[in-house]
Amino acid sequence: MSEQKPASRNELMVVAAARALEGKRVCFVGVGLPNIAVNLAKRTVAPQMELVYEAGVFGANPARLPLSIGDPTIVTGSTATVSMHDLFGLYLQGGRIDVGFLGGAQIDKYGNLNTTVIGDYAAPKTRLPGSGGACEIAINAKEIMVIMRQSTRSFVSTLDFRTSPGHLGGAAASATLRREQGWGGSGPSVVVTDLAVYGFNSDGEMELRSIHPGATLDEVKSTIGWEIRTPANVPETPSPTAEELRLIREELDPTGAYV
Amino acid sequence: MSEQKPASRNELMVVAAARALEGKRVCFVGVGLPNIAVNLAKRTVAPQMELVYEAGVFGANPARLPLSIGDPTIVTGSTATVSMHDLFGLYLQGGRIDVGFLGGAQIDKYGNLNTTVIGDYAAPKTRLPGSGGACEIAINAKEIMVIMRQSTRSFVSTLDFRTSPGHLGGAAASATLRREQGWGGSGPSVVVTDLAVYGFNSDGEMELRSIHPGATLDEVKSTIGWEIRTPANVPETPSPTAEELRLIREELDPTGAYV
Amino acid sequence: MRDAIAAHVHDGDTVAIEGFTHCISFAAGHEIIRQKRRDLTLARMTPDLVYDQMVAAGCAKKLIFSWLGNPGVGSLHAIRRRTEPAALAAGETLLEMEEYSHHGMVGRYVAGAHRLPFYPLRSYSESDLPKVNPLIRQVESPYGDGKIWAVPPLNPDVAIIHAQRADEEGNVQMWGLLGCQKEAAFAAKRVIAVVEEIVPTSVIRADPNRTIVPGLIVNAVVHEPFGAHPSYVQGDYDRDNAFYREWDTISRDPAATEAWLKEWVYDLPDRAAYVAKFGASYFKGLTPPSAPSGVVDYGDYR
Amino acid sequence: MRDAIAAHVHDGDTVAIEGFTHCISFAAGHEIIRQKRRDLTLARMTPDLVYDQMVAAGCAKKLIFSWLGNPGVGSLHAIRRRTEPAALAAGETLLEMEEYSHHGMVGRYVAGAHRLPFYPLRSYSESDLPKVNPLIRQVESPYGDGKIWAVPPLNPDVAIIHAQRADEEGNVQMWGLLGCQKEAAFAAKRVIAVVEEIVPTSVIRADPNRTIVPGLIVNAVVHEPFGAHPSYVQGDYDRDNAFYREWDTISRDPAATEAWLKEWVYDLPDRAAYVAKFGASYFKGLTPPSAPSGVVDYGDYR
Repeated sequence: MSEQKPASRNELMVVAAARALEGKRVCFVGVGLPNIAVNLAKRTVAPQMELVYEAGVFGANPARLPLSIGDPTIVTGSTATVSMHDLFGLYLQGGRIDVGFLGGAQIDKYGNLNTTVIGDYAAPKTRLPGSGGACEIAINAKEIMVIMRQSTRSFVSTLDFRTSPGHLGGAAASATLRREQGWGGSGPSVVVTDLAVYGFNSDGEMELRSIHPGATLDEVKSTIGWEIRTPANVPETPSPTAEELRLIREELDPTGAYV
Repeated sequence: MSEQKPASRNELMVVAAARALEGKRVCFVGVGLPNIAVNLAKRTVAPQMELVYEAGVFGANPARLPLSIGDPTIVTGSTATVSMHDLFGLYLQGGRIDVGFLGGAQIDKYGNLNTTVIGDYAAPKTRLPGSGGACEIAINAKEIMVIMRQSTRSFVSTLDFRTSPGHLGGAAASATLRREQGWGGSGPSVVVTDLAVYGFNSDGEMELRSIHPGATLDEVKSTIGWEIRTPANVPETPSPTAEELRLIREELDPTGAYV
Repeated sequence: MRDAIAAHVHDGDTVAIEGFTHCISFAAGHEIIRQKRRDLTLARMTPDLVYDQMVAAGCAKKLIFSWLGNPGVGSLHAIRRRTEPAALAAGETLLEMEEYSHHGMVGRYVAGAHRLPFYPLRSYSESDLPKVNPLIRQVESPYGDGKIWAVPPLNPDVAIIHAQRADEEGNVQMWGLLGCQKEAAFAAKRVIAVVEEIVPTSVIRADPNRTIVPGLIVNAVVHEPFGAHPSYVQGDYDRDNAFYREWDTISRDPAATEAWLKEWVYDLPDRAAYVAKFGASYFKGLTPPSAPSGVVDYGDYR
Repeated sequence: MRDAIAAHVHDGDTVAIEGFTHCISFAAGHEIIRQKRRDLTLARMTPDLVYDQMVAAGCAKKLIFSWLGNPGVGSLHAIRRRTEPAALAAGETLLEMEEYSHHGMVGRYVAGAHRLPFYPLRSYSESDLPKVNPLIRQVESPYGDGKIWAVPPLNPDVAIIHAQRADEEGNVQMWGLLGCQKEAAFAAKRVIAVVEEIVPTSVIRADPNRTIVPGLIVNAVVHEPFGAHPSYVQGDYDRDNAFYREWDTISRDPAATEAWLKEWVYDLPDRAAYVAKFGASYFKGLTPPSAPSGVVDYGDYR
C-alpha cells in the first residue's frame, strides 16, 4: 500500500462512530453520516451486526455504500424486506432495535435533538427535513448514538425545536418518564463529532470522553454552546487504522461525496 | 345425461342461496354451507364474483370444493393471499366486502345470529364454535346473507347468545346505531333455508319470500319459533336446473359429504 | 424438537401454536404432550385438532381463542367435554375460556407485537361477546367521533410456528395462508420455528420479501419434515382430511382418544417415528403436483 | 396516464404519490403538472423531487409529510422557498404544512385503510411535534395503563402508486421496498396504479403472496415503462443519482427550475417522449445485472 494521507476530521468522526458500535447486535441506520459509520462498523468491529434501514430492510448486506437509506442495494441480499408499517411497528416500537444511530442539526447538553427548523416553527429561518423516523427511534431504540459535526450553531444551550427527546432535562426525570410512559429505550449514550467523543454522566448530561488527534480542548470548548463537563485528563481518541481509512476511501466513499 | 334424481332439500337450499348472489361483486365466504353455495354461484350466476376467504385469500379460484375455508386450493391461483390482519383490517373493516355469507345455530326474527353456545354461556348445554369472523362480518360487510337449516331449535324467538348483530330490535334503531357507530354494513338482506327464502321488511323483520318446491306453508310456519310475516300469495322458489344439480353432485360435493 | 420444547415451554406458560388451518405444528403439540407439560394457557385463533389432543392429554387449563372447531368437519369433542358441565368427567374441571372474534385475536397479537396497550377495532357492537369477556372494552377516540372497541395485547410466553423453510439462523419464509404467524411470533417472548426444510442463507436472501420472521426473534429452529401433518403445508402436502374426519370419531370417546394418544404420541419417541409409522408412500399420496411461482428479479446493485 | 390523471385528479384534491425512495411515480407527477392542477394537498411520507417539482409548478397549497428532503443529497429548494418567509417570492404564499414522524404518517394511512378513527403509537412523547400539530393527540388506554399518542386517519382523494407489474384488472405486484403503498392505496378513495409491465393474470395468480394491491380498489392501470425515473424500480433500473444531485443545483434557482420544467415536462407530451429524449442507451446504463428470486411451489390442488 502506498503512503496514506492522514485522516481528515470527517474520517476521524466516522471511524470513532463506527468503533462505538463494537459488539452491537441490531442497529437502526439513519440517513447521512450514520449510514457511512454503520457500514464501516459492519466491515470492521461489528461484522455480525444486523443493519436495519427505516425504509423496511432488516439484515441488509449492501454491496456498495447506499446512496440513500432507500437504495436498492440494501434490499438485494437482505434477510427481510418488509413494509414500513412492520418496520416501525414490529421492529422499532416492538423493541427489537439495540442501537438507533441519529444525526441532527442541533443538540443540547442532555442529548435532545432538533432536525425540524432553525428559528420559529411557523416562520423558520431554515427549514430542515423534520423527524422522519428520528422521533420514534429516540423513544424506542434501546440506546441512541449521535453523529454530527460540532459548532456553536449545532451544540446549543437551547434547541429551536425538540424533534427527538434525549435525556430531557436530566437523567432522573427522563428515566422516570421513560419508564412510566413505556418508552422502549434509555436514551443517548454516545455522541461522536469531528472533534471528540462524548458520553453522558449519571445526571444525563453530556461529558467529554476523548479528543480526536489534532483537536484541542480549547477548540472543543469553544464550539459548544454550554460549559461542557470535562474530566481531569482527557484521553486522545485512538487513531484510525490504515485499513479503516482504506475502506472509507476506496470502498465506502470513493468519490469523497459524503466524508 | 341420464335421468337426474330430484333435488333434495339441502340442494334446494344451496341452489337458492347461490342464486341470491347473482350480480354480486365481492363475497366473503363463511365456513360450511356458505362455502358450497358461493362456489356454486361462482360457477353459475356470478362468474365475475370475487371470493374472499377469511383465511386471507382474495379472488380465490378453487379447482375443487374447498374442504375448509383454509384449504390450499383457495390459495393456488388466487389473486392475492394476505395476512389475516390485512384481510380483516383492509378488506373487511376497510369496507371492501359487498356480501358476507353466514351460517348459524340460532337466528331470531331480526336476523341476529348465535354461533356461540346453546344454554348459559358459563355452563353451556352445547358449546358451539364461537364467532370466528362472523361478528365483524355482520358489522362490516355491506350486506349479509344467511344460509341455515330451519327448525324450532334454530329459528328462535330469543337467542341464547347474540354472537353477530343483525337488525337488532328493528330496522329503525339498527340503522341509527349502525350509522352513528360507523358500522360498515346495513345488515341481513336474505335468509335461505332448506324450506324457504326470506327477506326483511322495512321494520327489519324477517318475511317469507318464497317456499321451495315440495315444502308447505304449514311446514314453514311450524318450524319457526315466532309468527313469521307472510305475504298473501307466497311464490314457489324456482326449481334447480339440471346443470346446477350436476355441478353440486359431480363437481362440488361428489361424495355428498356436505349437501 | 425435544430440546426446543424442553428449553422453551414450561408448565404454566401461555403457548400459541399458530397457523390458520395451514402450517399447524402438530409435531410441537405432540412433543408438549410427551413431555407432560401442565397448566398451559393455550392461545390460538382456531384451536383445532392439536389443541383438542393437548386438552385431552391434560396439558391445558385455559383457552384463548376465536373459533373452536374441527374445520370442515364439526366439533372438538375433547374440548367440549371440558366445556359443557353435563359432559365433564369425574374429577375434571371446566377449562377457563377467554373468547374473541378473529379480528379481535389478530388485534391482540398485533398489539402485543407492536408493544401497544390496546388494539382498536370495529367489532363487538351489540354482540354479547363483551358481556362475557370483560377484556373487550371501549376506547374514546381523541377526535370527537365517539367510542370504538379495543382488545388488550397478547404476549405469549412462547409462539410456535411452522413454515416451508428457514435458514440455520431462523430466518423463516412462508407462502400460502400467512394467518397471524408473524404477529404471534413478534408478540411472543420466545419463538420456536419449525420448518419442512433448512435452506442455505443465500436462498433466504435471494427473496427477502418472502421472509415473515427474522432469525433475530427466533430462539430455536427445528427441522421437522411433515411436522404439520395432518394439517398441510402449501406446495408440500395436502391436508389429510381423512384424519380430520377420523378424529371426529375418535375424540367422541375418551377411551379411544386415550388409545390414540398412546399409539401416536406417547409410544413414539419423535416426529420421525410418527412419519415412519405412516410410511413414505402415505405422504406421497398427499403430495400435490407442482404449481411454480415464477421468478422475479431483485437486481444486483454494486 | 393523460386519461387517468384527467379522470381521477381534480383541483383541490388530496393526492398521495407514495413510494419510499423506491417506485415514485414521477410520470404521474409530471402529468399533473402538465394538466395544471391547482390547490392540491400533497401527502407523502417523504416529499422528494417530484413534490418539489409540483410545488415549483404551482400545483400545491399544502403538504402533509414526515421527512422533507432530497434523499442522500440535501434540501428541496423549491419547497424551502415556499416555507421560509425570507425566501418567499413576491406574490407567493407560504405552503401549509402538516407534519408527522414516519411512524405517524404510516399510522395515518393505516387508520384510513382500516377505517379506524385513530391509530395509536408510542412516538411524540416530549417532542415538540404535538405542539405544532394539534392533530397529534393523546388517547387513554382502556386497560388502566395510561395515555398513548394517536394520529387521525388519512384518506387521500387519490393515491398513485408505481410498481413492477400488474395485470389488466389492476392486480399489482411489487418487490423490494414496499413503503406504505398498500396502506395508502387502501386508504384512498381512488387509486391509480402505474407499472413497468402489464402481465397476464396467470402471472399474478402464480404467486398470490406477491400481490400488494388488488384490482378491486384500482381505478386506473397505466403502463409506463421507466415511469419512476429518476427514482428506481427494484430489479428494473437504478436510481439516477446524477439527476438527484443535478436537481439540487437546478432547484436553487427559480429561473433554472422553470426552464427545467419547460424542457422536461411542459414541452413533452408524455412519459414516452421523456424516455425517448434520454434515449434507450441512457436507461441501459441504469439497468442492474440480474439477481433472481428463485421459485417457490404453491402446489396444484384439485
